[in-house]
Amino acid sequence: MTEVKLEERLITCIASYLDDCPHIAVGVISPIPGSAAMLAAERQGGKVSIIGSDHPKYRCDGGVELFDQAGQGRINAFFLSGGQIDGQANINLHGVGDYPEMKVRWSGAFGSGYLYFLVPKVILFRLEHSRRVFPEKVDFISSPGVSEPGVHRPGGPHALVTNLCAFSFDKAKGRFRLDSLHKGTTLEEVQDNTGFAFDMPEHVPQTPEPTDADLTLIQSDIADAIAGPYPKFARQVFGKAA
Amino acid sequence: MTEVKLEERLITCIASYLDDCPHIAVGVISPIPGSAAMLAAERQGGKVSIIGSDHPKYRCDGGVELFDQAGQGRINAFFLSGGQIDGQANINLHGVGDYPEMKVRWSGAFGSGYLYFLVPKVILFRLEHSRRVFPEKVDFISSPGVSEPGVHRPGGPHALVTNLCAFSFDKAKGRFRLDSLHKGTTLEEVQDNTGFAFDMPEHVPQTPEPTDADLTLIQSDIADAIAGPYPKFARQVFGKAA
Amino acid sequence: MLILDPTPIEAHFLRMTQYLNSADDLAALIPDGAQVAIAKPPLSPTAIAGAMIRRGIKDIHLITSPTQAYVADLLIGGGCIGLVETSGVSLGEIGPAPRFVAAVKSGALSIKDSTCPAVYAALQAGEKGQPFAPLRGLIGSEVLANRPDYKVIENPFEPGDDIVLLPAIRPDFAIIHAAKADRFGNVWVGGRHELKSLAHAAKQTLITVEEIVDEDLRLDEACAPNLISGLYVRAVAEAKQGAWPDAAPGHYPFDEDAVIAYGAQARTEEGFDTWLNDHILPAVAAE
Amino acid sequence: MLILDPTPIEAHFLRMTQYLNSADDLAALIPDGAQVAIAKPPLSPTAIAGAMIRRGIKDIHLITSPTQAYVADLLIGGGCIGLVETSGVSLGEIGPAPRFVAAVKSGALSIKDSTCPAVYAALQAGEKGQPFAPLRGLIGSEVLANRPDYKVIENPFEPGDDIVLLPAIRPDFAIIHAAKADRFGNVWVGGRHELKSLAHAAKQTLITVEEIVDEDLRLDEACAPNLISGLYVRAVAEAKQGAWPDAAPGHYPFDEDAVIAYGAQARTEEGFDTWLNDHILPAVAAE
Repeated sequence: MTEVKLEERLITCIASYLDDCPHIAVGVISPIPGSAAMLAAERQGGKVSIIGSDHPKYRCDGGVELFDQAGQGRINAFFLSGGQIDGQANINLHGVGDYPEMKVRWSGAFGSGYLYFLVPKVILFRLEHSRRVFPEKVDFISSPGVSEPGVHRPGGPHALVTNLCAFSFDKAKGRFRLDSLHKGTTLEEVQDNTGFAFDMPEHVPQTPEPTDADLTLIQSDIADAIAGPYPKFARQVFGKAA
Repeated sequence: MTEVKLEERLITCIASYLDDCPHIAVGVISPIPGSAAMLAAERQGGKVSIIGSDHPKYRCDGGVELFDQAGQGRINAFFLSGGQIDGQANINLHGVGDYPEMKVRWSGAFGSGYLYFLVPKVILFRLEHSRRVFPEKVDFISSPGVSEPGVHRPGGPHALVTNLCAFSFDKAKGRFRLDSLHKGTTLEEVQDNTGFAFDMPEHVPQTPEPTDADLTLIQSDIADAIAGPYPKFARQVFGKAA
Repeated sequence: MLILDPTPIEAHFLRMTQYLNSADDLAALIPDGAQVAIAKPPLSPTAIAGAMIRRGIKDIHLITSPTQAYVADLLIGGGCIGLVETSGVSLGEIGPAPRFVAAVKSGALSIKDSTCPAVYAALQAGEKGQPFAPLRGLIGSEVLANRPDYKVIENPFEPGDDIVLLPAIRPDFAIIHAAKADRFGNVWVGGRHELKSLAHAAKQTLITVEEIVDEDLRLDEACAPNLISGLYVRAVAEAKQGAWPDAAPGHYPFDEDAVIAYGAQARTEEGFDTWLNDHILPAVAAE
Repeated sequence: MLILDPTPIEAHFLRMTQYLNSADDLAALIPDGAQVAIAKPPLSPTAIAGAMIRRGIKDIHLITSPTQAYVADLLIGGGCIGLVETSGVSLGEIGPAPRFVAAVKSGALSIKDSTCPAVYAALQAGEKGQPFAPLRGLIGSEVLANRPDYKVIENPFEPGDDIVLLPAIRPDFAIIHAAKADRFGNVWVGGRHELKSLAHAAKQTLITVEEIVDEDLRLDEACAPNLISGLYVRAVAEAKQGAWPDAAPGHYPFDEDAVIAYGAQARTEEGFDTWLNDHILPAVAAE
């Protein structure tokens, strides 16, 4: 058996947070979450929609449908990221420094200002686990992690998966809890590179490695499927042509 | 030249109120207004949309588009009728007696509760000119003829054409003004059969008879065109098959 | 060949589209008292309506998007409807809708009168998952005066400018007849975009079609932009002539003679019962 | 052969769709200071954007529906844009949009940040001619805190429930690139339903297409449900490769290499100017 790739480990880790999600939506530049959504859907049955995909099986009915579905309660899970993500799961997609003439300016909120409120299980995903990315407090709240009582918010953060580890989010406490460390990561490494305080169990387990069945699925069906919407990723990680 | 039919007279009379209307919309059970719209459009150039038509040239893009166009200000004229129409141009499409368990119940408002407010030139049309149809006050205001200052109302009643005569509507005064009597109608006949007071010029002219050019158009191009959306009417009035 | 080609067992497990045998199987999913929305002709869901009558469903809150004709009258005459929310019910050129008129006059049927774009806008608000939609017009009408559920607010963007807010409509069920469905729950509606909004707004959608086709309609570029996706469709059944006497464009035209006959016959309760016996109730025996 | 087949002279008289020779002719219709809306890729209106730069249009209020990439960055770098209203501008997988980032940081470009469904909902309110649209979400974000034009009201249907109201967007111009138009002003947009909403919301729409076809697209049942009607379209011009380097599905794919090159080159103003000289300004000479 060849060595498990980080991407494969992340795919199965994210998929483990997607139980009971018959409809999972994915942004177009998220190949690892996209693969995880496909893996979860393959295990459970279910549908994956990919924003901006022109693949007949994953595409949405125009640009608006996916947001409408979120409003209807028909999307169970979605993925977001952030230039910064803080300990209350506030995400910053706008930049560093004082708004609007920021020192560093990022792209903007995209759909987060809505989907983070409406989709029950939002998985936050970031491949750079550092204090720069995970500060105590974001510079700009593109979308808040928790809302005041009374704010209509059926959705919100469910987990945060990084290159080092996986957290779940406790909405009542408004805090992350460290669930598992990816193979090769130490607790100290996570603590050193995280700018916010988080909860953890007495013993932090290792993130389960992908099973052989998962790896087979990922390397065959999912690699084939991902080559449509994410050709670059499929090429680089699985050596697949579109 | 054969005798001018009442329908032809009404078609040219209504068309005379449709100057400068590049887009005229028509409900599906209004063949005389529909023909008038086509005549006006043929004279001036312009577009006719017919609610519920499946004719590629007249149909709307689904059921919603026409109402959206009215909201956008993209419809210049529309036609309404009423079981009752009163002197302030209030229309009643709901019935006679006390709402909701009315003595006589009609169909309901259809689009009038919106289009009467939004379309600049609404032509009211009714083939039964009687005190029953034109009372001083309607039993139920399905849609009002005039609105309080401050109510957003770019549209409203422009004219009322009946089997006897044609009125225009003075929005400032909130009153009809008798414009012309159709051939063979007397002023007394109109006065006897109208339950509301109205203004009139010192001398009420006769409604202009259709010109030969109008009649030729009506009996050829328009009769052909009308046979699509209004087969029954085209059959009965022009002897045309769909 | 991933997730989107589920086996029937997977589809069932997922609450994805079920394929049932008949309109009666669809009607069996609708409980008494449900909010049920139907669109105007053509493509009225006549087959399901007949099955609802056969089943004796009661106290339905019927929403017409935005008006209706024969099918609403049939459901009302058939005793299924407690409340109708509509912008108009009539048989069009043919005349009044006799059972609707009789039931409103007698008070047997409660009514919420509206106007077409208000029904559309409220369904579109439901489709978006928003709680309400603003709509121009209506102010000063007795339609508005009789809709305490419609609110008038001052436009927050323009002082002194009043505007109506309509509460969103999210029907328990949309029932729809369409030309064709595939085996993945996708139903083609052509240019009837409002049928998509209806299905999107509804919690569940039940659909009869003239034909179930084998190819995946999402792969047909001419059909793909005009589908109700299987995600919204709880169940589909084939029902040929399922819109009769209303038209199913491309399959059959409006049967004007039938509706003229209905309009005359249904003027009396007895005549209506005869119509039911002749046209609606036999379908059970035929199974 | 009635009204809907106007001669060119009638069409002009009617202010119906004009057929112009080039994207430059379209850009000539846009005055400085206009509100201009463009959709996200694919089918970005690159040819018109290039013509706007060649013409030296200034102070445009650019609205992206709901996000943008290369074309917005190009217009910003080209000096056309005074204010951008957007849910996001980036080159996607390729990286940041360099001229956008530089112009926001320097304060040369004013920005109204939003979130995708808010832009869509505000355009749909414009399409319906309603003054505003409600939208869930946003509360507690600094996006909302920086949009004084967004209002928060208490939902009149549910005490204590706050909700955002977005003012409707009715751009002066929508500029769109599409695969094909007919000679009656109808433009086929396939499943890009939001392009219809954009054209409906805009006061005027200017369109480039890969191809102008002779048949009336309203008569083609596969195309008819997915047209922007000529009623909304002020002018059309053919512009082959008019979306390049973005994709025009069915005609050409996304030119990833070109956008990678652009992303690298446009990091400096000089590099951007070279890009303009190489790819945008020559079109004038070519005429």
